[in-house]
Amino acid sequence: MRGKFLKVAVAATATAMLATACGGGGDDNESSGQTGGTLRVYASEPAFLTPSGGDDEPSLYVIRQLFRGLVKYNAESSAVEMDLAESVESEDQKLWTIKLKSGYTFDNGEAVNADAFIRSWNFAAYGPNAQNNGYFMKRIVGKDDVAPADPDGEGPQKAPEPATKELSGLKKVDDLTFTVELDAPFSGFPTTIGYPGFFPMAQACVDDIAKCNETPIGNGPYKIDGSWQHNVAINVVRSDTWKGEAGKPDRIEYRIFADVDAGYAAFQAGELDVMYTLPPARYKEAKATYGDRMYEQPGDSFTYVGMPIYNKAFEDKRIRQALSLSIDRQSIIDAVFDGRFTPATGYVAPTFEGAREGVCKYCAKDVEKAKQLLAEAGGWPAGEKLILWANAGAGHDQWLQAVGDQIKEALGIDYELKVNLQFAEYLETADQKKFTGGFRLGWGPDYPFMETYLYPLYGTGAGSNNSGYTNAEFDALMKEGDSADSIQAAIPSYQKAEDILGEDLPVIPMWWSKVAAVYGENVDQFVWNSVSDADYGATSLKQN
Amino acid sequence: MSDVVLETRDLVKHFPLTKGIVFKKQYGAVQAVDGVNLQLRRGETLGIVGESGCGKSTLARMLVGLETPTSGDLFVQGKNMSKVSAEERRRGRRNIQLVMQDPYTSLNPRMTVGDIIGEPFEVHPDVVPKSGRRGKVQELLELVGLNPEHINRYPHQFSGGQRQRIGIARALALNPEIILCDEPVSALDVSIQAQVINLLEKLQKELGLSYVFIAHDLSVVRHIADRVAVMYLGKIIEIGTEDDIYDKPTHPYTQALLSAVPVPDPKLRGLRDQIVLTGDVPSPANPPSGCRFRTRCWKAQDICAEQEPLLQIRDKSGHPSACHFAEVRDVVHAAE
Amino acid sequence: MGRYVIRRLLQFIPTVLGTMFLLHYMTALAIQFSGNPVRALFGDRTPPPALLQAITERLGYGDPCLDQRGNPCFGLFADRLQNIFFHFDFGINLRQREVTDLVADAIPFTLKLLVIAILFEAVVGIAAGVLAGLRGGSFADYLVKISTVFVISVPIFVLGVVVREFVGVKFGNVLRGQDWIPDVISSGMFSPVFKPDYPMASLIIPGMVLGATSLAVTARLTRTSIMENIRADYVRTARAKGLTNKRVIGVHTLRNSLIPVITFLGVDIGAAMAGAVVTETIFNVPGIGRLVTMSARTGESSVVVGVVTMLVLVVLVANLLVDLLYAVLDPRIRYE
Amino acid sequence: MSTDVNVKLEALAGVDPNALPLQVKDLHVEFRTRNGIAHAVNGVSFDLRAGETRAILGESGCGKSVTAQAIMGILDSPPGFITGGEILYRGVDLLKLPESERRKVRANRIAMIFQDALSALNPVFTVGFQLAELFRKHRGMSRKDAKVRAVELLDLVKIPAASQRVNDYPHQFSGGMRQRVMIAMALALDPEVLIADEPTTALDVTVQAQIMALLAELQRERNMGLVLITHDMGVVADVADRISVMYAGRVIEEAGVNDIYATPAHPYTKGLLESIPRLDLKGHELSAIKGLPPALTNIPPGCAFNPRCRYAQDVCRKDPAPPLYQVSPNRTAACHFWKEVKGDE
Amino acid sequence: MSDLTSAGTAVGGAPVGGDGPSTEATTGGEGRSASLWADARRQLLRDPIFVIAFIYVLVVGSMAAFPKLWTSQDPRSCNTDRSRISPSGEHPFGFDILGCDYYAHAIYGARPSMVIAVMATSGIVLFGGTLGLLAGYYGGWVDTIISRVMDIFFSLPFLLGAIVFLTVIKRQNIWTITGVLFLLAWPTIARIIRGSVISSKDLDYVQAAKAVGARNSRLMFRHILPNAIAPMLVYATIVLGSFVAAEATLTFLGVGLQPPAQSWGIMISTHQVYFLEDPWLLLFPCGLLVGTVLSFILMGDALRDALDPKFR
Repeated sequence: MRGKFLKVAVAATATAMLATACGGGGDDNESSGQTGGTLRVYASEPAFLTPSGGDDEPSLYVIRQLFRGLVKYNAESSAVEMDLAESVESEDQKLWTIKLKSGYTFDNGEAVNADAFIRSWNFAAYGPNAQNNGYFMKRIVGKDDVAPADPDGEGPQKAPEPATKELSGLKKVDDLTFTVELDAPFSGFPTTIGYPGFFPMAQACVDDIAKCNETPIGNGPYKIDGSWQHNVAINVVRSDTWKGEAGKPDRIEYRIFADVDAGYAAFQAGELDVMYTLPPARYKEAKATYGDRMYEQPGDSFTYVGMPIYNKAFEDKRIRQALSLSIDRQSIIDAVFDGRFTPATGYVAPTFEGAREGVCKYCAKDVEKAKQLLAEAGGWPAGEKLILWANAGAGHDQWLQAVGDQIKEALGIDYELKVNLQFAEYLETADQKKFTGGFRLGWGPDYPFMETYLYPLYGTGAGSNNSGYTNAEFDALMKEGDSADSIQAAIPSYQKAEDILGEDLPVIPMWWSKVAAVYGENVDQFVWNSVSDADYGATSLKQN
Repeated sequence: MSDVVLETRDLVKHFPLTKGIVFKKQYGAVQAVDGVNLQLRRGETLGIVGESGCGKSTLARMLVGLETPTSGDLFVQGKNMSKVSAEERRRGRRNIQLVMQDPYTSLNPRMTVGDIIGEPFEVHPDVVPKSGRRGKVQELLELVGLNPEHINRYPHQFSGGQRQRIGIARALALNPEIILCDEPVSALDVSIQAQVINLLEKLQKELGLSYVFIAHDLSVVRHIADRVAVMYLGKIIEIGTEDDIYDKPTHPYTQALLSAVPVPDPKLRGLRDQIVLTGDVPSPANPPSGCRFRTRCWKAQDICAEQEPLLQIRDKSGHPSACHFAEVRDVVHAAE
Repeated sequence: MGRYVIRRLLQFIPTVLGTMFLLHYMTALAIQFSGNPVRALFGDRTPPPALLQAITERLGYGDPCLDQRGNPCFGLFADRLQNIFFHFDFGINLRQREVTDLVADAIPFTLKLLVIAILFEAVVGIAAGVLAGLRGGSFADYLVKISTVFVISVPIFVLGVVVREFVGVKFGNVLRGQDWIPDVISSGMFSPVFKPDYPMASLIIPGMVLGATSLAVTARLTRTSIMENIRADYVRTARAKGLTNKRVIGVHTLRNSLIPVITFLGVDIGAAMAGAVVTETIFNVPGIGRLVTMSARTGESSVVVGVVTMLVLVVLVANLLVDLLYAVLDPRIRYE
Repeated sequence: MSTDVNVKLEALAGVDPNALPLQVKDLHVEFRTRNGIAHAVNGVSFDLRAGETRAILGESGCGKSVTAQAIMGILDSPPGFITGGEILYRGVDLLKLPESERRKVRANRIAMIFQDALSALNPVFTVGFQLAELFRKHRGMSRKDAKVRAVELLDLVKIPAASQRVNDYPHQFSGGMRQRVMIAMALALDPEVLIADEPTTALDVTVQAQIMALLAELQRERNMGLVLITHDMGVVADVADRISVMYAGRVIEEAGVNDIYATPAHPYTKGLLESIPRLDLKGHELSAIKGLPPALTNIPPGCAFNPRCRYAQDVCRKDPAPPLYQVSPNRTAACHFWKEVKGDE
Repeated sequence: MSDLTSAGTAVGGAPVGGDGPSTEATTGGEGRSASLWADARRQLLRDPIFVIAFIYVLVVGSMAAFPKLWTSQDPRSCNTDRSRISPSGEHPFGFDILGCDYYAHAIYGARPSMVIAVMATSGIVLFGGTLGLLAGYYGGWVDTIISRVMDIFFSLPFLLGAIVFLTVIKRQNIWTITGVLFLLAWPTIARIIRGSVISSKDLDYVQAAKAVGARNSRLMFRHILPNAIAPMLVYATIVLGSFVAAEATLTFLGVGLQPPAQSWGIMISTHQVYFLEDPWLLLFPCGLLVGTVLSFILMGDALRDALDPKFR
């Protein structure tokens, strides 16, 4: 977890269970692996084990086995498939009607019905509950009433008491039907609701959220064994109340590590069956040792060097292009990360539907062209140093230093690193647009839909638009995509919008993550979901 | 100008004993020195004897200003030291200098002999001008019988006797009239002890010094002192000329003390009048009522517990003695 | 003795309050100067202000004085004290768990680790020190001297990582390949990281790493202490009493020599707790040290202050116990 | 107690009950230090009869304490080494005994009292423990019995309220009482020889008198041989039967107590006597011995005293050192000019 | 045991001189005067361990002060193409992961480590020494206040305190690390000085100076301090070493210096993960660090032996 403070990963459920949604157990399906055994997996300490609270990677790994939501994603294609929902439909992409399958219950016997979802979403959105996933309810009508903002907007002060506890955009139609009204059309809505923040919660859970956090009341294929042993382990066992396809192992043990190196040592000593990540420096060694038991796949988390367009020196796009052209991404990846990343040539993860190679024409090293562009733009102010920002203590300084070295070599611009801000302060600097040079930041998708990489980062006034980039044409294309009839229909508009970014370079794309997981000799079949990472429920162990 | 150079009147030093955790309450005091009257005349040597814990060291520390008396007055050349300005007190103190007991610890090991002996000049810069100091130090070294060329040596390069000479030279630096010798020879070997005693006597003759000579070794005190005061538990119990005290002791404690001193003459073995005291000295925090010696005294009567005997001349004594039953008894010379 | 305990307990109050205020002020300054730690929770995406506010409020970072740079926030401190002393409430972390729960979860592991470390350093350190001290100048002495200095100078995290990789992984894997070795050894004791299945065995090696530095200090201290005491008069007396060498060393020398060593071990509890920060991270022990490290990294001031306050209390109590132990071991120390 | 003695005598092989309790013959001890070899003892000889008091007189650094430690076998080694000579206990050479046998001699047959009782007693054990230890380890008594004997011993040395004080720690006693405890400890196993190393130097005169009286009484009762090591001429005159005067590691004069004081035959002895002030004689001139004793690493050739000696001639400044001349049947002196010294009044 | 100890004194002490006015002193053939310090210096220079340690520290010190003496390479000239190339004749330490010359990095890395250690140590010596002197000399309420403040900093275990302070300060540079080390370590020095001042303020020679009429300042600085300073000096030497190690440990814990600063701590903590593949990346900086710490500790030990009268 050193490199990444938080990862808000995409919601996911086990792909292997798609085929037989109503079938019982996996014994009729030879090819999908053997059932039984205890799977011991690497984990970090989760933040929360409730759908409304858990938004970090370690939490999601556990929540996905304990809970299930309306939709799930295909392991290979990332396509949305119905899980607990019968259908998710809308005429205008604004008012969505959701029908549920019947017969599902929580571990405590409560039914998983329309109330369970409305209850969960309301609970998350209600300000005083301070649930991290309240963030994801932001498109639903009425969210300002349940979580009103500080009127003066100045720093942390007492927020006004919310007028109501319920989102006005959520309406129950019948036991298994409810409607969701968004404040603007959004064709990608069905892709978002597979995220655990949209999973249902039992009444008993909402009544005593603290207890539920320790001993979650789930509705998924696994249920907790005992309760959460903080910083030590979380054990889950197969749940009898789950009606869907059962998980492969009888039991999953999440061993919690504070340090990925320690976890790798444990894996080497045979104490873990699956490790979904590797210490960066051990990648080569692991590949040599566990070559046939290493799983690699392109990932979806994006690292970039933001450009403060609000700063005069970076206003001219030719400057940004020149900087980008001086960087040899692959060389840095090889040196610092042992080749664990994929150089970025676009703004949308290569695994996403609609993603294309080479959208960015300035993302391959070309010193001549860089020099030329810089000259055309009037050159870099003499004596000024290029400042490169990163947050402290997260190991970003090394590659940023390499970036600086390469720019210095290519363009003769000396650089200076500013890496002493802790993350909170760094983010506040970003929010207040006070960077004086390139700044490293990252982005992970909220849902498997192109839009997640585009609007939040580059839309005019969007929450995470830290560059201060604004382009009317881009905004219009985004709107066009949002109100398209279907997910597929939206893609061409988004692609056009991405092309604009490829020319303007509001941020310099660096690379995409690459998944590298290792598993033990006793693992029969290791399953990785392209959206939501390792799927432990679908991973099977060799049975003798 | 009076002949008396140093005088104490009812000098008292009590060290408070406190209890209490936050707020300290005094519940008693160690009566280290309890009403001492002494006079030292010009050119004379006053010996003070007593056993450990009798208060003689505390008395010495008060005389040279290292302790402030709890009550009582100290006169140096007629000036009451507790009533004069701080500056005058400092000036007055110059007239009393100290020679300490242990020559191994009383010299700063990190200073040269020259620095040690010259330190008084730096503290009192008006005594000798800066340029003359080195010469003066060398003079002093010569005076106490050391080689003046050794001015740059360090104390550990000298033997015990030589170090004591350095201590004496330091005490002489400010041309004092009074030297207070606190057990100056007790840490030295016999053969060296005689050298130092001879030196002290020589200096007294040459410089006209007055000595207060504190010691537990009664033989040494007899040798050097003109008058002798005997202390017991913070009080002087007998005072007189050397002959008075040694040949005609009247206080039982003095008698016991003298009789306990072995005489280096085997012929006198078994012939001397020996008094062996029993028990230990009582605690000065809680001294016996009346006469402080009564608990160990073979002559004690009821009156001794009720009434404190004053230090005065009595019928059979001939010199001041603080015993109701003071009576001469020669314990030093063998009974014939 | 009882009075001494009370006085020490009273001295606790300013120390504890002072330490707590120090920590409180540091964290207040941190928020004032470096921003709201809640913001970091959301990472790259900017949270809706309402949500940010709600969470901030919930975690007690909403006090307006936290906006004023340099304000010591006495009000907040008073609230904090009140919560701690009247409700035993040390606040909650960013994940809304009670700090007391966090500590309650973590402390058993740290305690076990500490016990192993202290036992290890006491037994091995004292044995090595005695061996070296008794044979000053021998080969064993030089071996102990050099190896201890070497251990002290290797940073503990290098030592820890090397031990984990070579002993836990490499050597452990060899052991795990042998069927005849019981599991508790091969996959318990030689596990590279803490293992819930073998909660005691898998802490042995981390405990030894934790104790290593102090072990070296203990050995050096014991050595010096033995060397000093072996020349003491009372050891000579013991030999003159015709006691066996074993008894002279084992009873008369060791008892005295170990007083400073035991004092050091007691004081070392605090240092070992701090050392656990490194060891627990490397060996993945879910103890206090790891808790503090993780909380410090995420800027959870309430946790850091809470945990460190509790640790300081533990250290202070340990120091008090050491002082009392000292009084028990060394009857010369009479408090009052 | 007499049974104890018999038990002990049987335990040591080769003991001749008729031989002297202690004989020291030509003892040599040196200290090997960083700054060279210090010849602390260079051929000391003396013997001790039962019931006799032998004083070893000398100034600090003359080797008298080292001699005592060598006899007890408690020299710190290194740096101290016995390089020659014999120490005979009733005819048995202690230096040739194995350590386990040698140990049985200590406290049982030869015991020792040290100068500074405060540092010589272990501060962390009660005096009762330290006394009882002797009975437990040497006599195999139970803790309880040993404790009873400890109280008896404290009574013997006249410590008031012995049964309570037995549980006190050394620092709770006054100086005189501590020295009594030391004596009790030395006498516990009823030794035949007691070595007292400056037993009263740290004490006040009145206490010194008490202690010396006690020692004398106990010595008489038990017919014990006493080696009294001291620099105090007064104490020696009071209690000693025979005296060995030491200078720079050698015995330079050996005689009965009266002879020494009346007619010293060595200039050093003579100088010592002349340099002490006397209580009973008023104001005689003290004649000091000039100079200092030599460093033991650098003893002058010939007679060690020659640089300070007013009788010294060329012969004194050359090796060998003067032998012990027989002055009279019971008397020796290591001076070439003993006749002159003795006759010179 | 007067006899034995004085035998020792007679052996150790040089003087055999006359005690009378007439006698000429001859100090064992050596005419030169020698203070305790001079004695100590002579003894130290005879001690091979001290000499070797001292030379090592000098070498490291010169790296810190004049890195250009040791290397002409620019440690900031890096190229990721040369990442982690093994040592060769031209580049004795090879290249680090960013392709910078590792030898130059190591030379330039000496400075922060040494500067932090030296500054923090001087700080605690000056500040802690002063407070300790005041507390010990004046006693009473001065002592009470200083002692309580000392207790407060004492009760924070060193590493834990450093982590807390550095994480909340959030500025991790040479100054803040020095400050934190100083803040947490001064009470130890103060306590040492206080103890030795208390034990030396009643020494005879201090009393003697007082009897002559010397004032407080003179007593403190001329008599008490010089004699109380030896244990502090020994401790300070050892503390120099432990500060060098502390910098590395804090860096490992993520609260120490941050790249692109160069220090041994950064070198070790960045490259420790590679130690199975390219062990030299860990071994070189670690060797330098351990050597430095070792040297300081050994120097401290030798110094103690030389200054402690017990060992004379």
